[in-house]
Amino acid sequence: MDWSEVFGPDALVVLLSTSVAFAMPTALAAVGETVAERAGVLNLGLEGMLLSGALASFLVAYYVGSVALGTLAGVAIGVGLGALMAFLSVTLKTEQIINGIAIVLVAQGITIFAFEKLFGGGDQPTVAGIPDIDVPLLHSIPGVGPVLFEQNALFYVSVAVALGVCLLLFRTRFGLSVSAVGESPAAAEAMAVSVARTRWLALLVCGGMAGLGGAVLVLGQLNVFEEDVSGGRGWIAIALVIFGRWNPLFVLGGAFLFGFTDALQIRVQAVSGGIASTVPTEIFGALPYAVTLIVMVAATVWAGRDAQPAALGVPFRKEVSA
Amino acid sequence: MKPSVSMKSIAKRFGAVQALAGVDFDLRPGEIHALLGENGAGKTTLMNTLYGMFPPDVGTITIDGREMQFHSPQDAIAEGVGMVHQHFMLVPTLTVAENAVLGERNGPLLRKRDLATVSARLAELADRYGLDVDPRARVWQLSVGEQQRVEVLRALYKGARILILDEPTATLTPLETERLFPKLRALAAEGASIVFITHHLEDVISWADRITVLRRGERVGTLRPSESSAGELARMMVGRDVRLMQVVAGERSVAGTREARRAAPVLNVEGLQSDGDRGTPALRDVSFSVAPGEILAIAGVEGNGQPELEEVLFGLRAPHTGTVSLDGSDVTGADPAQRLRLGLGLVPSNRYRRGVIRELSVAENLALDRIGEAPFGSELRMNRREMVRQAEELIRRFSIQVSGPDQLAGTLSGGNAQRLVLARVLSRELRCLIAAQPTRGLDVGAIEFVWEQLAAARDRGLAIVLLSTDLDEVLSMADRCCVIYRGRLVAHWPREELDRERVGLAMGGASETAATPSLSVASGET
Amino acid sequence: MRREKWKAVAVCLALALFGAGVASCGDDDDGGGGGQAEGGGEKVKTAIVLPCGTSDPWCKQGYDAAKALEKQGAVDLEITTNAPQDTAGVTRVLAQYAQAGTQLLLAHSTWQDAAFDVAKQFPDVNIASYAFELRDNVAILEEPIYQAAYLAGMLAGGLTESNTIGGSAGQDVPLCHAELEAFEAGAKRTNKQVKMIDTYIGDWNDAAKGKQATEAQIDQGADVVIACGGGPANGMAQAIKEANISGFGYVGDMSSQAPKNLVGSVMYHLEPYFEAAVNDVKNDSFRPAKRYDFGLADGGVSLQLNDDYSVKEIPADVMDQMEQVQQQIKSGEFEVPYEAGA
Amino acid sequence: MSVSQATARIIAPPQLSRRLRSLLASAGAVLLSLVVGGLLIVIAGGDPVDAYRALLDGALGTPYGIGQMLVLAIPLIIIGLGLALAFRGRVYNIGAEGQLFMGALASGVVAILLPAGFGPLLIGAAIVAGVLVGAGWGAIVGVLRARWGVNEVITSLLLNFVAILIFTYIVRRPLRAPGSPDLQGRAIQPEAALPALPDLAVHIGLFLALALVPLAAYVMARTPFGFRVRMQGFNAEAAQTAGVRSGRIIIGLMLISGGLAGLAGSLQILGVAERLDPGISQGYGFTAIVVALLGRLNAIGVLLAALLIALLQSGGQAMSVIEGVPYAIVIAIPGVFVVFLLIADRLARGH
Repeated sequence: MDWSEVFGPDALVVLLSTSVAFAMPTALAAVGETVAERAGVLNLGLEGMLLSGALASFLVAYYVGSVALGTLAGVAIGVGLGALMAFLSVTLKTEQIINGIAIVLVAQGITIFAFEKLFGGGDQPTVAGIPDIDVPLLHSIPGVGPVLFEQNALFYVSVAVALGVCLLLFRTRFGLSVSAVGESPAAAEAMAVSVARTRWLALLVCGGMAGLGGAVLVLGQLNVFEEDVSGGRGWIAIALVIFGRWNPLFVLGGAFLFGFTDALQIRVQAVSGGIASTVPTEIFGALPYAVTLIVMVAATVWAGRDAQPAALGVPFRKEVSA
Repeated sequence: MKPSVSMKSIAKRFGAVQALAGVDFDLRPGEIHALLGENGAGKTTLMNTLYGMFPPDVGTITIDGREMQFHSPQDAIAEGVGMVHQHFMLVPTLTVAENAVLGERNGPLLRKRDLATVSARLAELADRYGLDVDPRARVWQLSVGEQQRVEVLRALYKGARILILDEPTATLTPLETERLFPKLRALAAEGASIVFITHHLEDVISWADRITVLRRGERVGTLRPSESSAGELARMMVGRDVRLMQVVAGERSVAGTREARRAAPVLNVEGLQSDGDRGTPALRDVSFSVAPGEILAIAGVEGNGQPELEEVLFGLRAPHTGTVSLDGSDVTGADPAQRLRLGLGLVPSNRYRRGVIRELSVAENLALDRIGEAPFGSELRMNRREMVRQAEELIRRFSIQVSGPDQLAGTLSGGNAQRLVLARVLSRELRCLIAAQPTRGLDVGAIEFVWEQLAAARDRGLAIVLLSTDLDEVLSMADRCCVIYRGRLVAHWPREELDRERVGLAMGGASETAATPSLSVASGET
Repeated sequence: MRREKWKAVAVCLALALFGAGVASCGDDDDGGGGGQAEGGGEKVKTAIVLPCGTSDPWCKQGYDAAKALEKQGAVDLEITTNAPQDTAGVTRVLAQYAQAGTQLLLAHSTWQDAAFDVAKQFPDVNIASYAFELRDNVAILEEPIYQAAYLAGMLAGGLTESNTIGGSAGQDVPLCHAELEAFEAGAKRTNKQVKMIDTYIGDWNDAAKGKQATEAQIDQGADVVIACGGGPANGMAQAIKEANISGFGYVGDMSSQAPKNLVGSVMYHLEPYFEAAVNDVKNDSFRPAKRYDFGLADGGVSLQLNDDYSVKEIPADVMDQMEQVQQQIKSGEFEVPYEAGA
Repeated sequence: MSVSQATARIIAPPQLSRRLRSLLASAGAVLLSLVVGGLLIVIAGGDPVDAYRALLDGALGTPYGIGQMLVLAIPLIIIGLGLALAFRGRVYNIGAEGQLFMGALASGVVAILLPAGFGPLLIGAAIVAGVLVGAGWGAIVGVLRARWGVNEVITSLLLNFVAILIFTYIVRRPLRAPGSPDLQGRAIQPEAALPALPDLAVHIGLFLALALVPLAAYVMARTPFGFRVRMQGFNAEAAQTAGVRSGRIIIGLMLISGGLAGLAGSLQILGVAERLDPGISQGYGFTAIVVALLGRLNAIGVLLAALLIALLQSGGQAMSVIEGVPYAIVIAIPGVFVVFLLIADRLARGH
């Protein structure tokens, strides 16, 4: 096959722009998870939050006809599930890993139920897509332009939000409190930083991000909803946080690397209709997971766990004793 | 003179424990006030209520004549109360400046230049009170003394006029202590009111303007150093005449010690090098050996490598270089399981993290390191009946205060938990014992018990390595004594040559060996 | 005090959440039809079991066909949607119906093992499913959609300007493989230089991947595409809408999803299948069970054109050619090659 | 007194024993979940009472119905036991689904390719292969965690995707069922098929599953291994100090839970599908997590929980058939279960 079809300048631009776009939902969820984990809570409910966000945003966009409101709805339901996670993990202090799994199970059941209930028997419902907007000037920058500045509005919103969260972590007092409660809760508490409050907020942010991810997936890309539309993106996002050593910027990078391999495998198939028939398609399918797995393992093996928040996964109990 | 703080009949109960039973306490502007008492006397609890960590059940707190209702430290801080906790409340991964602004409420943003201003302010305070620290340094890079200065600095930065220090000298070298108090005095001279919690009589007598003594949650009295003596204070603290600790070890004949030294060493340590948790060098070329029937004390101040040494000796941390050998066989690579089998025992420094499992019963905890071995059954079946039987015996022998073998270990007091650990460790066939901070946080009664047990074990011919930050403990238990400073063994004396002055100085790095160039290089690294 | 407040808030949020899940389930007619029709005389007690929701094209076709029969009064119908995907689960569902005295079970997926199992347990029941072996009371449903795909391909050949067409499928299984091969063959018939790009995304549901696949093909110059499988088809529809190129819907009429861009849909009509099965049951001619195979000739599959299609004019000659071939297929002069793949 | 403590008093008066309290908690959780389920049923336009009745006699009405329930319960019991043990040691194996598929693949390959004529030996060989491969797949995760502290939740999870892709390839290409229009692998040799009990129509794997329950109970409660696992779970550092080799424990737990998942997979192949078929599981590996938790990480509990979930799901299908209530409700309930269980549990224990 002709690799220039994949990595040639023009091809590469297209390849990149699609991978950036398709990685966005995962990226948003991953950045959200980074906030939660830096605050010391491992949120495995991400997949469920993504899925619920997708459905909620789709429903509102479908019935109200407003992408903006739809997006908000997606965020809202995400925040709601974030609250549930916080209630279980922070207020009740139950095993975080288990809480997360429970949330995923609930979300999957409810979404299938609701969707079938509402649209069963009718045509596959769709919502209007949103047009790409070329950012004046910027989009004409060769290479970068087409990749980053010829996307739809939700994409720009997502980028803004994702970067916003990075700033939230690095340039605000809240961000400082987050690292503090994730690193040594007792010290934070002694300095009048409420561990419970900070972790609650972190989880609300996390849920909101995942919900937004769902909205972007459905409203920004597919314009249709179907059961299990999130397709494991939430799980990947969690892996990406470790992959990115709990640094939101690295995590973003990781998300786009994942998106890239995914786009790449589909593209390589397309370019060489031939390969697909000889090489099993499953190998392409496995590529993104394999890459994530390997890089994640490598990251842990080399960097060790020192980047990991010391109190990750540990519920905080105030020491009340003499 | 009108008191800046006055606390009236403060009472606080935790579950079954009445931590404070109506304590009065007042603090005057410009004074240094010592709060003296045994562990569990309620000193810290009293100050925590003043710092707003939790409200008292009963009683009133007035500051500058106004009555206060503190719901959180934030409220207290707002009223100019600052507290330096014994276990520093600093976030190791953050910088000094970041730790200072933590919990501040002015505005959501925290830009680089905000931090710059903070750093400037801190620097200014620092050289005003001679508390030199670099505001941009990350806390985990700082020595214990520096971290304490950061705590004080932070309190001042937050505008503290009333400064509480919890056991400030517990983790300091004698030198650092010498430096600390003049600085406090300077603060007081500027009108700050200072409380320091301690159970070290020397500090009290040499530095306090007034002393309040607590015992079992009640105030025994408040007096001036001039009006009292160490003996009297001790009696007030303990409520009876304190037996002089030296006796315990002193009972042993010097002859016995010499004969012990002639025997072949059980534990041999050669040139250990190891890193701490943060990857910084913690042990530098540590070598020593211990013979049967002797206690080798390795004295040192926190942050100089004792925990790392403890872990390396027991196989919980791998050294870069160097060897550990037990009865001549090299065990450097062996894991705790193998070392246990070879007769090495450990009394861990953190008894709740490594010593007991709170969720398991006392009986189970007593058998923890012999699960699957006779007499507790085989790898296929545990013999719980035997477990309970032996537990009952050990509970009797080590007089552990429990309702029964089934009680959960998590419910034991510090003293009882330590008795449990000793009971478990000493009830197996041992060749060598590593006792790390065996009496940390225990009250006098428990301390005596632990020391007697160790001495008895030594007299039975056990080789013991005692890692301790407590000078009294070292002086009364050691047959031989080394001092570990910045990860190096810097001094070494037989019992006959031990004296408080020397050891104290060496612990602070000021011994004759401490002046060697190699060490100044070392200090450069940390 | 503050802790309680937090708990209260938390509880509310948690409840609100369930509320949301529940409320979003609106209030229209209940998905499954209840079997109210009391002992419908000569009506055949029939049940259809669907692997997906009835908004999914594949399931909708089965659902509509069964509903149609019910309207005619031929059957007394029960419906299960979103049936479990595991063999054991399907077996349970089928067994439930068999137990309830259902005469005809329309198992609308590749459920041979479950069907055989139930057929053995309940000898009286008649089952039709996408099996590949016959049992006395298990009939085979064929899906010769590739025949319609061939016709679609012919139009594609005429429509493409880049001489590049694309097909994306969930898995490289005979059903899809045959469809894509026929599409390509058809295209080659009207346009010798046509080059076809196949992509197998390895997932039946992931529309995002489906869309990505089609977009990748578009970047390779494809300007007419087709898909196989719910996810791929939905993704494809969105992709062609955005790139404003042409494509063909799969199994059901998907024109509502991309009204301007769908040339048409390769349709799969189950009425003849179900009708035949029902009648066989009625006249006790179901056994020994047979292979129900209704191709283009018998109205089992068709190419349904979309009147709103407006990307470009379909060349008249190509259209004629297509219609001729359609006739030849119906009359049996011509047989569309069936390429099941490796 | 806080809200939760107040509720705790009501749910489980403090004087009750811990065991009884947690039992009550489970019961309460189950009840609450059924209420939520009922709510959904009403929304779906059904009558909860009738629906639940339909559910019950759908699952228990006939021998065959009971049999079908048990068929679902078997893998849940087997995997659930393994996960319960692993979770006790705080080894969170979320990869049971993948391990199940790898085990299934292995025993499927054996049962298809081995020459005929071995009779029952073939069954034995197939099962052993399934267990070994499942265990091996799990061990990858164990080693990564034990040796380098790589978070096992993520690795086991990602390996699910990979395992299923491998399975898909095998049934799509080398071992595809001739003539099948879809993803279906070849049928196993008749003699490799597990015999089934008359009229219940349950394959004899049932006895294996039931036999494993007391065995697991014994391992957990009576053996040093089980005890060390608990030590590890409660306080890994103290366990290590007391001579527990945490690495071995972690790998051991992954081997066991993986092996059991593999066993479940091979029983699905030999007893249910009787061919290499992706339909051997629909998230059993995840449902088993619920089973393990609902069963309080205790063998008998797992048995009961597995039966409960099986009852719910098989009955749920009956419900959807008889009452026309969407089956999706049944998918939602297990998750709701766990949420309520967590809450009720914590309240029962109080703070």
